[in-house]
Amino acid sequence: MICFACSEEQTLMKETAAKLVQGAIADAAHQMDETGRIPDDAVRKFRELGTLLAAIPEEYGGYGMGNSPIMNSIILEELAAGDMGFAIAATLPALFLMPVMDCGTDAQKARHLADFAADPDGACGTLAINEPRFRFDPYDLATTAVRKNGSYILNGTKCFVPLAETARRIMIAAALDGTNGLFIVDRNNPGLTVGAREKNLGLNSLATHPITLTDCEIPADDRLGGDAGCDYDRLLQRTWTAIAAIGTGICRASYEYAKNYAKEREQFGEAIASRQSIAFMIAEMAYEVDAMRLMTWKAASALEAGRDAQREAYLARIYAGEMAMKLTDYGVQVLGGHGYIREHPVERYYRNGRGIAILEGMAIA
Amino acid sequence: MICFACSEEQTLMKETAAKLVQGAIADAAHQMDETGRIPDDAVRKFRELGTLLAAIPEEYGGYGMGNSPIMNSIILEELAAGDMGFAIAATLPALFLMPVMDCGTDAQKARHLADFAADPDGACGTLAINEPRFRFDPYDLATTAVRKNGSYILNGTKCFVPLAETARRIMIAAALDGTNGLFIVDRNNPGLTVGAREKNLGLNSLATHPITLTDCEIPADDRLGGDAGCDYDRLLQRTWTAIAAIGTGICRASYEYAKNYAKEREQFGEAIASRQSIAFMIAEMAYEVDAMRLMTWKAASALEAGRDAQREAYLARIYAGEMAMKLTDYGVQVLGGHGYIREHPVERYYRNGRGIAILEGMAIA
Amino acid sequence: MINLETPDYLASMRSSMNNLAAGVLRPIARKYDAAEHEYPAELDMFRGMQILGRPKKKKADAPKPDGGNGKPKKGINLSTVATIEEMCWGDAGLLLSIPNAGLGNAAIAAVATDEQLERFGGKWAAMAITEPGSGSDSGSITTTARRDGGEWVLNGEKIFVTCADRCDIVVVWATVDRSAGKSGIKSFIVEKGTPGFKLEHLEHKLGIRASDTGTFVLDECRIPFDNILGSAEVKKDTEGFKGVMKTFDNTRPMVASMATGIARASLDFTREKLDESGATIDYKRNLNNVGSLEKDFYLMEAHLEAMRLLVWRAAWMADTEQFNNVEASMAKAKAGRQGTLITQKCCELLGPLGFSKEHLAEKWMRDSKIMDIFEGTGQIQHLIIARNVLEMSGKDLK
Amino acid sequence: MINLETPDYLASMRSSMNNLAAGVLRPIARKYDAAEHEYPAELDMFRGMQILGRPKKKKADAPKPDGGNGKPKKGINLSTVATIEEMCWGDAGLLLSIPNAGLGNAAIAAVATDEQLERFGGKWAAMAITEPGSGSDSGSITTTARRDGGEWVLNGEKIFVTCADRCDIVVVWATVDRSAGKSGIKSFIVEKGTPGFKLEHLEHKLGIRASDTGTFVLDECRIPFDNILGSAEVKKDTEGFKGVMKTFDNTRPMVASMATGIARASLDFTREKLDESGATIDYKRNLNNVGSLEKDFYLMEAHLEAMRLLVWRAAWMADTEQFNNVEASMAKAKAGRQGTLITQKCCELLGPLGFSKEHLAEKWMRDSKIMDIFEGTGQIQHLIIARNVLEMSGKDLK
Repeated sequence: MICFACSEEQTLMKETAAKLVQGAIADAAHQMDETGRIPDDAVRKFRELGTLLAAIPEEYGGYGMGNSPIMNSIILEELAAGDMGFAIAATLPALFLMPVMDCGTDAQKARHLADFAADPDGACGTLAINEPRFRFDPYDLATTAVRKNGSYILNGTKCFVPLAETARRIMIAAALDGTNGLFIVDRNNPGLTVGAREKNLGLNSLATHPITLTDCEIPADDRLGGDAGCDYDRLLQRTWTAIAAIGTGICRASYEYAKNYAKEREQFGEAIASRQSIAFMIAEMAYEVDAMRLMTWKAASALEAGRDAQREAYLARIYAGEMAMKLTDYGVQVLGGHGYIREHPVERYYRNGRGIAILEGMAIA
Repeated sequence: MICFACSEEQTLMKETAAKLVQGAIADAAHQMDETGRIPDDAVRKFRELGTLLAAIPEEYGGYGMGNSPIMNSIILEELAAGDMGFAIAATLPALFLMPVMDCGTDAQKARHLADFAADPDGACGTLAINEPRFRFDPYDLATTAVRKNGSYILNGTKCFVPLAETARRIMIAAALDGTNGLFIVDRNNPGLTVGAREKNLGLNSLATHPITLTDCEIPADDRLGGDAGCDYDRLLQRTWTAIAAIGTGICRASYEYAKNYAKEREQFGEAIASRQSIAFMIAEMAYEVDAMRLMTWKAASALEAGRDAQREAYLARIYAGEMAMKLTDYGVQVLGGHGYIREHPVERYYRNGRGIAILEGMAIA
Repeated sequence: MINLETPDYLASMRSSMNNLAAGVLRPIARKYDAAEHEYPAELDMFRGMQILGRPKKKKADAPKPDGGNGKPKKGINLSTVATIEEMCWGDAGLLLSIPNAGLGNAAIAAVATDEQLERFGGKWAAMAITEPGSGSDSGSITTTARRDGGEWVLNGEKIFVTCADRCDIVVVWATVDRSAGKSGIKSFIVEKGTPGFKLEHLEHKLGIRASDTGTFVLDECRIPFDNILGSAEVKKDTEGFKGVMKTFDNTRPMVASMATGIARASLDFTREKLDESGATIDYKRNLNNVGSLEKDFYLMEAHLEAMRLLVWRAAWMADTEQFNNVEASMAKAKAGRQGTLITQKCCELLGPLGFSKEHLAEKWMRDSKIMDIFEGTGQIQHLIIARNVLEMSGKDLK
Repeated sequence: MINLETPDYLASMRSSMNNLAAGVLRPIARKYDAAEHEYPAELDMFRGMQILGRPKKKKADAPKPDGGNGKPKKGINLSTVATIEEMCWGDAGLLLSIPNAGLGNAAIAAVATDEQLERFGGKWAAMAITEPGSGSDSGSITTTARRDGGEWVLNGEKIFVTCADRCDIVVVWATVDRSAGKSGIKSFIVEKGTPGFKLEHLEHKLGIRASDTGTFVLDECRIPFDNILGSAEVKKDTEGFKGVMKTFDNTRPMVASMATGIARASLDFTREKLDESGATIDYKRNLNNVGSLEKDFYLMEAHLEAMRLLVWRAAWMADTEQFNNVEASMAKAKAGRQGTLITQKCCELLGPLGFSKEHLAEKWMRDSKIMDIFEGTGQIQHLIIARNVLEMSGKDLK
């Protein structure tokens, strides 16, 4: 039956994630952004919750409790309300493993899922979708894969690949014969070069790298899903839903900070919130954050039901992109000059928020 | 030298037009909208100012004082502040004659300009550009002209043709061999059918008609500019500038009515203008109306200097389209429930304002 | 547990309501837009239908609103807003003209005594709140009700009364004690034909022209004492007034759903034209790589989805007995404004087809605009939301 | 007579300023964005240039602002805003770091005595107005100046001081009589190194990082009596304060022009990418028939044109001795807001190129945001405009 409220289990996980963020991230987020480092400890604490292991089937060493895009969305919102980079880093192995779980051949599942289950803290894999060019579109990839006997030869350039430097494997999105596929490349494949850490507008706590593929040859078995290929649509649906969840988290954080500031900050002898121009921005933030969350949950509900979520995930994602631009800007504007100073987190939300409309495939729901 | 203020002559004409509107139109505009009739008297009063005759060269019976797109813009804004339909009806002969003046062959000028100069109150011509279809574009006309010996054969459908029923001649925009041309068709050409008066969202005071051209044959001499054709770009630049001027007039009228209403109307014991949500709408209307006017004048200045105004006129026109949507909506919103009632003119401005983005070639600057 | 999948029962209800709207309302939408104020006789077929989930007869006969078990009837608010969306996809002005489904009927159903239900339950009841000097400020009502023996004597003027001409009775808000402020405000049932009760004129409106909106003047209008709805007592606190206002927690999502239905009609028509022109709407390509029409379409559809979800949440909260005052205003604020933006953007995208009365797009734009105005303007909704989330009083945040 | 054609002298000035910006500022824009607070030594070349139309030495030597005939020098405000647009097309943070061109210098040039010009004319002067508790509310200043014999004793804290580290002197706003309200507010020149005058810290900012913004603390800071700018007398009316505020009628169009320059940089880069990708920008086709990127581009360019025209009008009015208080706020309100929208929309349209520091688009978005905030936020500008056009007092419209 239709329901707009969390179950006890969902509430519990939401609160756990919120508590973790409150403890390990909230106060450190500014420092993380300035230094470009996420404390290992914080990531480990999240991994200890075992959300990913829980989703992995028992036969591959997981708890076999099934995967819940809704739960993933709830968690991502909470983590992103702390720091977007942290949200991505903490949930990263899923970015590589979930596609394997969704579409991998039995052999791929046996290998990669079991690898992870055996060493959940070890370096795992990451996903490379974005390409550094104008008019980039995940449905119009310039990176190509060509079949050559028992191999695929990959060529192209990727960017914004999270933690590429330390990943053991990288899942590469590439065009193949007019369709799109995913290809698993070992980090030390000689045809793959990981470039120096990128400098970006936002997402500064997270190390992202460009990748170059030069006649990069991989065994045909490392095409995700084997010869049948993978469900690329569904992968994008899941990443779009995740981006929408992250956007919701960032906007919520900006909204809450601005709301509290507006109540406490006085000008002309009254709280600035007593002015409609400020109050109405707060009101709009309030309902648009809710709308973003509902759009995310709508897409996640479709995914959870096993339905095709193309429409819902796309709409959630473009809505989140538009609103993240608008609302995090409001957050800065409510604070005025103080919003322009990096010590106030609305500044970080503003920069990170701009990534929601631009970045692809940085998390998965 | 650059100058943002009217000269004495411009001020005088502006005030004359404003006074005429105040006297003959302002109070009658609602009735005109409801009944669909513009008093002949009001149109005659405007025509008596002789603005069009003044622009026609002496050799064709005019006063030879030259044409001023800036002055035309000033006048159109004032007339449209009274009623958009009136602004079009009052300046209508120009829509037919200005292209003749700009691009006509000597024979065409001699015939049409002199005809008008001899009988300035008589039925003259009108212009047919719009076509009743999705994705209509004046640069992508579906109406076609084909040369056949000493004739052109026209085929197609036009809509929103002002006063087509009473016009003696209709200037038709049609595609010809990959370019666009204008063709003068007699009202009683057997290949031309003027349909019943249209029912439209706005512009209700003005009679507009659809036109059907079925193998409509005209002498080759009736192609505007003869075999050389006309400067279609410049024609559109001039009509775009005019539409921008009309949009400015409508928005200014909506702004002024809303402003006065907000000062006078009390709620919760205070003028509603004392609330920022209302006051900020008024402020935005104030500077956007000014911006619309400056954009219009910028395009008109380029036209007046004889420069190509493609960029300026296009920008003025799309800006006016966007702002007419936004500002006339604000006008209704400031009045709340009262803005929804047709007795308040903001309702009419709202409907007419929607035409600014949609309609092509209804006036000329 | 979060689940936003549309339940089957709701999907099939939406589908049948859409058929009804397409078959009955859509075909006569233009006719009654042109014939302003004329009663749409075709709507008589709805007279016996409980289309908006409101009990139409006296309480004893009515289906229990509480399902008999003390809990509200399952999903009645959600079903209602879903129905409203479909009906307004058909035509909003006509939905507002459905017999015996006026706001006054809702008020009567909510608080009338059995005796009052007996007398008025079968009648078409309008609601008269707004006054020339009040607007969105319901607390500043100046129409007075003076007690005189076994009668109330009403004096004042009421504007913007929906169904003013067609209704049988009007629920009139008046104050019995101006010094008591909001607590003094009560509602009274006035029957058409009562001496001193005059329908002054009907309004000519931008849109929803099928709906008759009028002004009433009450001049020493005498009605029986029993025609008061609720208690005649003036309480010190404003609980009574809050109770009256609470009606709006239910009606705001309804109006928001009307906006959603109209906007969807506009979008559906635009989609149709896009499809005909060979555009591909596949929810796949990056917004930077599609045509301008497609981008606008996608963004509008996203906003439409947001509108509907906010509406459904507010309705679901009412169905699950949660206080939804803020969420109702959120739905109304978002849908009212966005409905206006979507319907007017569609006219722009449709070009000549959006300006001609040959098509309904221009009408949807006119109809939609009222949704950001009545039952509290967008500005009022933002105030309600801001005061709530900021925890500020009406005095601190005016 | 209306004529909005750009005069030749202005066109050629724009062109040479653009060359300067492209040759000198643009190449080091990223360097000083990364090296926050580091002084851009390359800007020393501007030390002798009168780049913003301000006299830099004592009055007698300076070019007459009135051209010697009692009328203002022709077009100096217009030339200044046009120059600023070009320089900010190069880099806004660097423009704000040009030596001896601080807001304080403008204030000194406007009201200093010859003796003060002699002492301070050649120095780099910052301006200190805002306090932790004041923001856009200049009238509520709490920093005090107490007279003690031949000295003033200043106490208080000043934030958001541009060029805080690099300047030689600071023009500090303080009140000599809090009970006198706005009339009590005066400005004082405080030299770096004065005991009790301490640069507390520099801010880390979202954008314009090349510009050093800092906080000063004044603790029993003693300065000579003659360091007051203007009269020490506290007048009953607020004319004195209005005079101080009038500085902003000139600076608001300047800030608006900064926003215009940055937005144009973003648009030019986007245009370049559009051209490379084969798009046609010919200002001809109906917006419904172009790609989504092209439509967004056209609309942004229209808004950019509107920004510039509002700025130029305000400057032209100043040049022709017209009171331009409202028009200055209109330019600032429009350009501040729209500059933010354009630069962030460009990032969105540029996709990955708009998020990477490989390109300047992301920087322009960060830089632009301050233009809607400093010298009065967009909200304050709307208030000023609304009060003026509605003819309402600050009391009636807060």
